[in-house]
Amino acid sequence: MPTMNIIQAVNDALRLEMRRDRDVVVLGEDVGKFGGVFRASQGLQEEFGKDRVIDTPLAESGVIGTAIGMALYGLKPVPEIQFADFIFPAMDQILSEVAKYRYRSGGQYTCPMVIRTPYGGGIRGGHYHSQSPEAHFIHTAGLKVVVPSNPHDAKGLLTSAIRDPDPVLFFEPKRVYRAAKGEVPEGEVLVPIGKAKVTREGRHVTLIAWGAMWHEADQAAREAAALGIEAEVLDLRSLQPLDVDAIVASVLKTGRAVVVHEAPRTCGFGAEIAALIQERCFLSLEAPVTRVTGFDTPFPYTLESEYLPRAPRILKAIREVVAF
Amino acid sequence: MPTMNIIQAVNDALRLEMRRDRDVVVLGEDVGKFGGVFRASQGLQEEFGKDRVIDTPLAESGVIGTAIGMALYGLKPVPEIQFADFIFPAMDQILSEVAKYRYRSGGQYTCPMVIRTPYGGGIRGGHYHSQSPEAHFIHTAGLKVVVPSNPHDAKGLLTSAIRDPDPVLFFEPKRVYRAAKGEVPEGEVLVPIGKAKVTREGRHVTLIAWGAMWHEADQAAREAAALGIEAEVLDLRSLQPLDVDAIVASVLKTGRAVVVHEAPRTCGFGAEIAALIQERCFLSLEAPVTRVTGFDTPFPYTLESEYLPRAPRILKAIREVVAF
Amino acid sequence: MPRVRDIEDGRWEREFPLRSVIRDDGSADPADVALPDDQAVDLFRWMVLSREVDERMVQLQRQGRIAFYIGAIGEEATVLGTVAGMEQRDWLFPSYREHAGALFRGMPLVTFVCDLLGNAGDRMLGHQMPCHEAWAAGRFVSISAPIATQVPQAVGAAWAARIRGDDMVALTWFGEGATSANDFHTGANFAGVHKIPVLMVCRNNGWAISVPRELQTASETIAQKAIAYGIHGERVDGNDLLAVHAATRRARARASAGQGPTLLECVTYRVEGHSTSDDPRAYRGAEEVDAWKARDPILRLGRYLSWKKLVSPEEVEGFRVEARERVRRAVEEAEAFAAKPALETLFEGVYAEPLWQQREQLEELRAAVAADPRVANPR
Amino acid sequence: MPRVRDIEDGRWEREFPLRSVIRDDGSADPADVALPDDQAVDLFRWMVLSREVDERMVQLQRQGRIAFYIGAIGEEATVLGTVAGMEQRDWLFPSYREHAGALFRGMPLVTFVCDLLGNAGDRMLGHQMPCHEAWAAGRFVSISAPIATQVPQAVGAAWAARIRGDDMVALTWFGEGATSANDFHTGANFAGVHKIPVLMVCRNNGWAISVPRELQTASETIAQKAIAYGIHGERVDGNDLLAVHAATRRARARASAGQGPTLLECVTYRVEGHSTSDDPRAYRGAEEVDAWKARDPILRLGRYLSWKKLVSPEEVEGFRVEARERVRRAVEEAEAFAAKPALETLFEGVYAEPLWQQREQLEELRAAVAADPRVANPR
Ligand SMILES: Cc1ncc(C[n+]2csc(CCOP(=O)(O)OP(=O)(O)O)c2C)c(N)n1
Ligand SMILES: Cc1ncc(C[n+]2csc(CCOP(=O)(O)OP(=O)(O)O)c2C)c(N)n1
Ligand SMILES: [Mg+2]
Ligand SMILES: [Mg+2]
Repeated sequence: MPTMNIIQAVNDALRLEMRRDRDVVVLGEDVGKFGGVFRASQGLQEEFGKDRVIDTPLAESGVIGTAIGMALYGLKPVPEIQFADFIFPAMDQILSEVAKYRYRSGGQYTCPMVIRTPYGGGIRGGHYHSQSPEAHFIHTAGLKVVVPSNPHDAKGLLTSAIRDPDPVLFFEPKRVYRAAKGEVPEGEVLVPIGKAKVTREGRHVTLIAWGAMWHEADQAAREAAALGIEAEVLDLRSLQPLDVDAIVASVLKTGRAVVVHEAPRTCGFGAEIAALIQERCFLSLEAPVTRVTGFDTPFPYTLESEYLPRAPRILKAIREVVAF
Repeated sequence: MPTMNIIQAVNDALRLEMRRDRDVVVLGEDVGKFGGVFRASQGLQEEFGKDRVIDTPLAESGVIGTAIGMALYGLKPVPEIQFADFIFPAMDQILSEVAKYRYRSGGQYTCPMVIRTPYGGGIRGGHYHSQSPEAHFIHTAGLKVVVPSNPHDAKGLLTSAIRDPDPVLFFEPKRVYRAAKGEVPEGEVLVPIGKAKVTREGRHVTLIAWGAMWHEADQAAREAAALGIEAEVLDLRSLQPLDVDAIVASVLKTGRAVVVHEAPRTCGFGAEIAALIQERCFLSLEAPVTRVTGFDTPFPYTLESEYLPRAPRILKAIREVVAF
Repeated sequence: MPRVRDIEDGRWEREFPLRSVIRDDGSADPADVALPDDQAVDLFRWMVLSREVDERMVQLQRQGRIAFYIGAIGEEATVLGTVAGMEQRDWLFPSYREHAGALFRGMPLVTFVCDLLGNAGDRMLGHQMPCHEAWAAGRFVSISAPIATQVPQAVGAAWAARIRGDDMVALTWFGEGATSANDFHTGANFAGVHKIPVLMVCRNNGWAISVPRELQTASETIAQKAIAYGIHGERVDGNDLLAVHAATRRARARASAGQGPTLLECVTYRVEGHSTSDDPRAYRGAEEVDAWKARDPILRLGRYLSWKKLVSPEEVEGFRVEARERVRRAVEEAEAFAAKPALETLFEGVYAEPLWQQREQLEELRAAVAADPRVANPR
Repeated sequence: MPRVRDIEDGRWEREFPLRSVIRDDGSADPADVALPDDQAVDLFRWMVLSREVDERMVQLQRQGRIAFYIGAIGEEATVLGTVAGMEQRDWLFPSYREHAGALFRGMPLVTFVCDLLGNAGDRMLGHQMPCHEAWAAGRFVSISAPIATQVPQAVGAAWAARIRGDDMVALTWFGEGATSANDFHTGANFAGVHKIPVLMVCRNNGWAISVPRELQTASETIAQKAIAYGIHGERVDGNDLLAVHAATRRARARASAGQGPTLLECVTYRVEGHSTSDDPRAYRGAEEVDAWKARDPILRLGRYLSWKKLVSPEEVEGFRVEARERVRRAVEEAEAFAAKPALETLFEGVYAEPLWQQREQLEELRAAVAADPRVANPR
């Protein structure tokens, strides 16, 4: 089985789906000849031509707006937003249009697409190349939100997303784009959307994370193990739909939960997870659900190590939760 | 003391602040000659002229974008977004620019402004004239978010917002724009931003609401009283900054909390409040914090009574929480 | 026709002359007329129906039987001239006044009225407010409220068709106010770069709610905005059905031949308030409105038809009676449906299949309705 | 100069002729020259400094001493010609290549380098990535990454000045890629309607990262986009400092006299990669780059200065040495600061005063750092 990093896995999934389905098209800024600023679409224009791998003008609202029209007509567009931070010019098209087409037309029209975008910090990008805006989309009914943490899931989830009948926001953890390597089967890989993965079993506390922060949670769990604390680690993979059953099952067992995300704490997805857990596991909870997150500031530049909820802060939270 | 409705109170606050401070300007679609589609700026252009009450072209990003420039230069703009549902074309200017100017320039530049916008359902507006998008802005550090429920607070909070050194999103509950009437002092009224109001004392459960839904919570509390349940009702008024002390004080007393909002449940502000309460009142909680909210769908047209978290649904939640 | 303040002595008005076909007395130069007589009569009947629908629906709104209405009174030639100039296979991306386009493409009148009522017969399941219909069978795409979002979408659909090798030209309608919006800009720009077969029709009706056209843009014409995108622009008398239809045919032919998009400015007028929620007397005078009423597009085509002796005054009256009767029957049939769609429709169509939230929330709602019937009743 | 594919036989290139002043041999028609000799020499020195800064910072980035750099090599005449053509009181709304403008307006070089380092001397408190400086004392507004957001902001500032009765003209710079963005459109449109005293300078440098200008827009020139907004448009040789400066003066005078905004297209070229993160060899050939290198704006002004006998080759070399030394000293001084701003700066400036969250989170962070020093260290 070949070893890949996440970019290669994304590229592989795109290529295979484009070979399989003539309706799949890729569009965005710099995705064509250049193959994307992170090179995720490298080589695709050579193979599939300019009609199916399209360099667009510089306007995210146009990228998504035209992708909607393509999807309505029956193509399966996979638009790229160069950085998740630059998705806001397309916010109206995504929240008002993509999310609502099926609903507002009584099911007559629908515009499934996969909006791929690199997200997250840790690459010295400052606040316009580091943000994690997933909460906006999770809050918007009609959208699915998927975040892989490793190459295998990146390939399998992207493939599933492309075949999904609903629009999917596909956030790629750019901090581990190249660092996260692993074996990925050749040919079709499908990872179902909506299923979390228990990547480590434990009985003292449940760690809930996704994307780049899964790696930090995993690291913290290893360090906790050395202290005799057995942390169970969940890689959510899909934030909407959320695998609430997996979370509940784990927390009913451990009685404690720590949620980790990069986005600012207030109104981040961690709040929703905490709310759900206390609604569903109230009598089993031994400590408050604890959030280890980015702070309530714009994403900083120099102090990004301090800002990011990395393993040391997670470990501290684990210890406090277990000692509660 | 004159009796006013919320529109009149908003108009009054704008007029007084414009008289007091020559730097205050109002801009937006239809706000000038027409006085706004809800007539909140009626008569202002006559009094203050076209330079200070500006009919703009149809582009929310332009309304906010130019307001930023005005604010940078030293004016105090009060842009209106005609319906909160139409704020998304301005999302990039608000989230990437308004929220971050002070931070990103190390305090050299700042663009305080008050973005007024009618929000919420119950007026048969369907999903493009009924949404409650507050969570997006609460999640964005750098912005304040204020929602009055009555004419007095509308005047007092808007006045405070105009004098605030930070940008404020000012959501006006259009469902009770005219229905909520009350006495409002003439002349200056200031209600501090960041302070919730206990509008009803009780010891069995805390109801947390704001804007139009405060009226529903209040109604539910009255009905609960008839059943012998004493509900304490908090009108949050300011969502960011949140008066967490007031919430904690009440829940430590009652041991139970019900949060009400119109926005879809998932990742709504109710999630944040639930997360905070369980973090801070864990050992005092007698039941899970319960959310009575809009559902995870676009805002519907015909079934909006069913969709809105009105008194009957709140009452049901109160009874379940008390019986937990 | 009221002129906007010129910035360069009418230069652009000369570059983009306002084309018309029907003269004030109803006559026309035969060389300019491309529309066959039977189609002219047919489109006249459509215009009459459109007017009847609009007038009746405003009445129903005043009577409290529907909550809201927004129509196209005075703009019928622009709507029907364009839709009739396209091929049946072409997709239509409406703004919110082109209901006649949906009906022309086969949406039953009763279905349209059910949409206004949001009742159990509503094809949109009561999800959308009145006048936001969709009719996929007629390739009439779902209407949205946020201004101009449909423009890049139309470009995308036309692009997709070209990728697939289909001869399909997408048409999108929008107001002159919409040209200020972001999406007009990106739509036109994308279409220009990639020579997309799309027809962008601006209904320049002089007003965007209370904002007059000269506060919307300083460009002397809307058509000249085409220059910014390297695309073809044209200006036509939007109250002259023959002129609108001919311009549409030309633009469609250009697009279909690979010559790229057209921005077609139809100069017309919003004779009524913006919608039933609006009172235009607060911001504009009667003289302007009266001047435009005299230029009514139905009267205009009517004069042409009688000049050509294609219809008699009695026949015209007959069309009107017939239309009125059709509308009456449609309202009657529509009002016979239950007032509300079933409870579960509230959660239908959010996703292809409901997620666990929607399923749980439906159960929650059912329980709430069972516990207290007020849940399903507005106060 | 490479031409874009014309859509109408160069019609718009003729309407918006590419104005230049300095001929290839360095000579110029005295009638065209408005810039006093001493200023020409001064601006030449600024261009040399700008080039030295850019080259040195790219080196530092390659050495890992700064994380990122984006400069203006080849575009110095556009940046300095425009900023020098404005009044000191005018506000500048930069994109991200106009660092020479910040320096010209008095930002100390060492402060600029501290910003690149994000260290304890950084005026931006380490909040922004390199090359996103602000210098309020020089009315050089905070740089943002999202493309074109500064355009309506510049319009708003100029509008505010007019409301206050100040003679202030705002200038904003952006690339030709930015003309595709929403905010270019709204900014230009608002400015047109209200005749705002703003100068919109498009650095048309041929590329937006890997996207060539002809995939950005089908309009033959950028200047013609002015027509869509009813504003004045002009096209100038962006590598000719005298031409850029003269055009800026004209546009400023128009704006200040109440004649409204100008869209000034400066035709230039991005000689290097988009930024230090980019490798342009992946998408463009060397011939194009070489052709433009021969049109270097510094060489160009240098030829003029020597034609006019204003500087000798030795003096030019002296400017370079002097600039290099200034840069060297600035880097040395900047690197003497502590690598990181204090912990509490992380929470400064989110609001005028920290809310309880920021205060709590600072305490939380302090405790975490105390518990485990790795919190403050990247892996
Ligand atoms: C993004 C957005 N902003 C504001 C509105 C409110 N609004 C509805 S129609 C309208 C005016 C539209 O004018 P125009 O484009 O000229 O179309 P017309 O109504 O004249 O046909 C406005 C401001 C909206 N629907 N969407
Ligand atoms: C909204 C947004 N989308 C994408 C980007 C990524 N990006 C940064 S610069 C750039 C190209 C800009 O080209 P142009 O406007 O021509 O300016 P130039 O770099 O050539 O000076 C892109 C796409 C961004 N910064 N902001
Ligand atoms: Mg209009
Ligand atoms: Mg460029």
